[in-house]
Amino acid sequence: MAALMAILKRDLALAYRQRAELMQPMLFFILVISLFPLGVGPEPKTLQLIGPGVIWVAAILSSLLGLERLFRDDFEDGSLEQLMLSSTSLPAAALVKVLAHWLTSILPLIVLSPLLALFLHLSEPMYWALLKTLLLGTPLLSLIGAIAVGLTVGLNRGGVLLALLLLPVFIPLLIFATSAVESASMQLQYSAQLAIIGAMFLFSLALAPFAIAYALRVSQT
Amino acid sequence: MWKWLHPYAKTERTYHLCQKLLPWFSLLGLAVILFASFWGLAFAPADYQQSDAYRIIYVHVPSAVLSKSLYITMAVSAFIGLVWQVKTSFMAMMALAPIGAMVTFVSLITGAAWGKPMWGTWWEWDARLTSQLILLFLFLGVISLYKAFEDKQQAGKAAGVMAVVGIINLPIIHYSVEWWNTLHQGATILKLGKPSMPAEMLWPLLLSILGWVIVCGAIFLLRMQNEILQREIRRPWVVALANKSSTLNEGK
Amino acid sequence: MTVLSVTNLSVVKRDRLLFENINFDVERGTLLYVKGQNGAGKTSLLRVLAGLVEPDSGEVHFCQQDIKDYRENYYQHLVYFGHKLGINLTLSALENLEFWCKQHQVTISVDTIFCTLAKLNLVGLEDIPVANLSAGQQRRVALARFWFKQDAKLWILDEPFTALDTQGIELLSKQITQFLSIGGSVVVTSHQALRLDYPTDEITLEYRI
Amino acid sequence: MAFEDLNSFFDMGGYGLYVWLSFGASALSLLILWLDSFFSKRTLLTQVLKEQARQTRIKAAAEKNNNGETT
Repeated sequence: MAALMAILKRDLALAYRQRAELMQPMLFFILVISLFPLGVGPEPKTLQLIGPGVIWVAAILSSLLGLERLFRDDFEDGSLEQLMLSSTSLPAAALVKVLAHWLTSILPLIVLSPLLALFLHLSEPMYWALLKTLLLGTPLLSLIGAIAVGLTVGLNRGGVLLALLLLPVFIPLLIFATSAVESASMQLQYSAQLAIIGAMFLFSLALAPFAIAYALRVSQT
Repeated sequence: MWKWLHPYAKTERTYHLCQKLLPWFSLLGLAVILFASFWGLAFAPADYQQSDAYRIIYVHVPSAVLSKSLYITMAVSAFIGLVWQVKTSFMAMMALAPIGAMVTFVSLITGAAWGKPMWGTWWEWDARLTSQLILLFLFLGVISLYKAFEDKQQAGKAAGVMAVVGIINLPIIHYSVEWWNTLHQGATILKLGKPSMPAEMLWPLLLSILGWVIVCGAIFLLRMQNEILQREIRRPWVVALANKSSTLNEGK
Repeated sequence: MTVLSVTNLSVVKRDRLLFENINFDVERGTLLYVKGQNGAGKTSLLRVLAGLVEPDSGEVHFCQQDIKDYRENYYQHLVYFGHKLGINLTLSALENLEFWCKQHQVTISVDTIFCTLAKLNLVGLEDIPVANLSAGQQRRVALARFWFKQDAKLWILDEPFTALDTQGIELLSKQITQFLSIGGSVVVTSHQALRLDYPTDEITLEYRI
Repeated sequence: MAFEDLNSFFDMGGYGLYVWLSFGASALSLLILWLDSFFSKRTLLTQVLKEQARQTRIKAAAEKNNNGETT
């Protein structure tokens, strides 16, 4: 247990030291979202219509940007090898690393979401639905994303391949999240969609760590 | 050419020049900005159309004007650095960038706060606010590019190129956003810029602009010293300076 | 008592058979020196012994237990040093080693780390980012782990002597012989001749095209 | 004075929130930037002193080794 805490503390300290690099997915997130009014026009009605979808697509793309960094440095300098050679269980260590990654690069996106709801003129209930779907859905992004990152960490041009692998898998999450926010805009109940996202999240929380551990072992040449 | 400027390319002299000017700039700046803000807030007459909401102008216009001029100054010092290989101008550029970003951020907040009573929403895709937002992204782009490099010399040159590219694009962005805005919405009723104002409203505005310029100048001097110290951290004059200032602190 | 026993091991890498039906045992207190040209598969053999990579066929047993099934117990007593040093460049040497010790359940105080680094003559370089150190110094920071894990029974070192100066080589050789004398066993590969005054078994891997 | 008394001054004709938000935000941003620059100057100078201390430590250790070898 102490070893897992040590991993978490180390990853958070590392993220703090490279915070300039951490800012980039956040700036990308705001930039992509502020492009849409310039493209589609500033009328609040149209912006509100496309708002949920735009925010969610932007969230998925910027989390993809940040995912690459999850195992890359540790793989290149050999710390991942030493981690695999320690008696701490690899799935637990992988889960802790995904948690550290979620805290450092995806949580800031959620903290920014009120500003973006402002940019796209989302109404109050829509914003709360968006926040709930983000809080439940983005850990799912990190967990499944980490599996693909574990598989492609050995290849040096894994970037586009990562998007290719992950985007199809994220489609159900995108569908349920945007439909939750839309039904919130019409003052309808959206707890069904939330329940489905929650189920997907718990399912991946249970299985993904083992898949990540296996993926890391596979990518050891 | 510009012979009298060359000694200042030598960093140690620039450092001591900044040290001499710093107290003057900071005290004067503080005084002028406080005086002007107080004058604008308390003594200037209320506006017949927006009553007292217009007083935000005493913060919004200086920061908006300053954000553009700081970007231009940054781009000019980047240009000097790239063309004449003057290292101190790269340092000046990187000293200016965070101040410009902060001032643009302030102009955005004050613009949004002023827009709320006028348009009813905190954020309105008005032409002026949108180009200020894009300007903020240009600033943040230059800063994050500078931070991405290990070696500061290389970082300065790369950020300098981006600053020059940015300055070329600034007017293009400005007019395309204006055109985009009129295309969709027609000119907004309230021109956010400098409406023709009676003298007793105008004087506090000019003074607050001056106040902002001096305060930003003071912060620039301080950040310039930081950039010099960062680049010359191994030099003997920096070591002597550090020892002298540490004995000074113990002495106090 | 055999610490490590390998039965008809064969490894294929990028569809090339590196070696096949390799059999050897490593007893307590013995030094195994793996020799072979470049590309003969020395590193792959060591990575298979450490359990990092699955062999194509054959088994590796640590104290009569297959390392695939008793992975946790095996890693309790193993220290591995590969081509990749295993230290993070933005962290300082101190932080790296503290993290390594926490991960391998080694309780250690900060000043033991400091005096070990002093022994490896890295005085004054303990708290700056490892990126600022030279390649040789970085290797010595990575090698410090052999001074920390006392309960290890097996050391696997992949060319530990490269990029080390004579003083470093002598220091490491002394540490290895001292570990062997108290009953530890070591598997090592090296391009320079081993200057260890200790009986060494040897195994040579032929180069196959 | 454009306002009769103090609290109408704070009320700003009903727009107090927006006016004081803008002035507060600008004052805060200027202050934060000034403090950041001021403290990073101090950390830079202390960094130089730390580097000095490290050099002396390395030299001292080197001398100790030389004496160690010679005796």
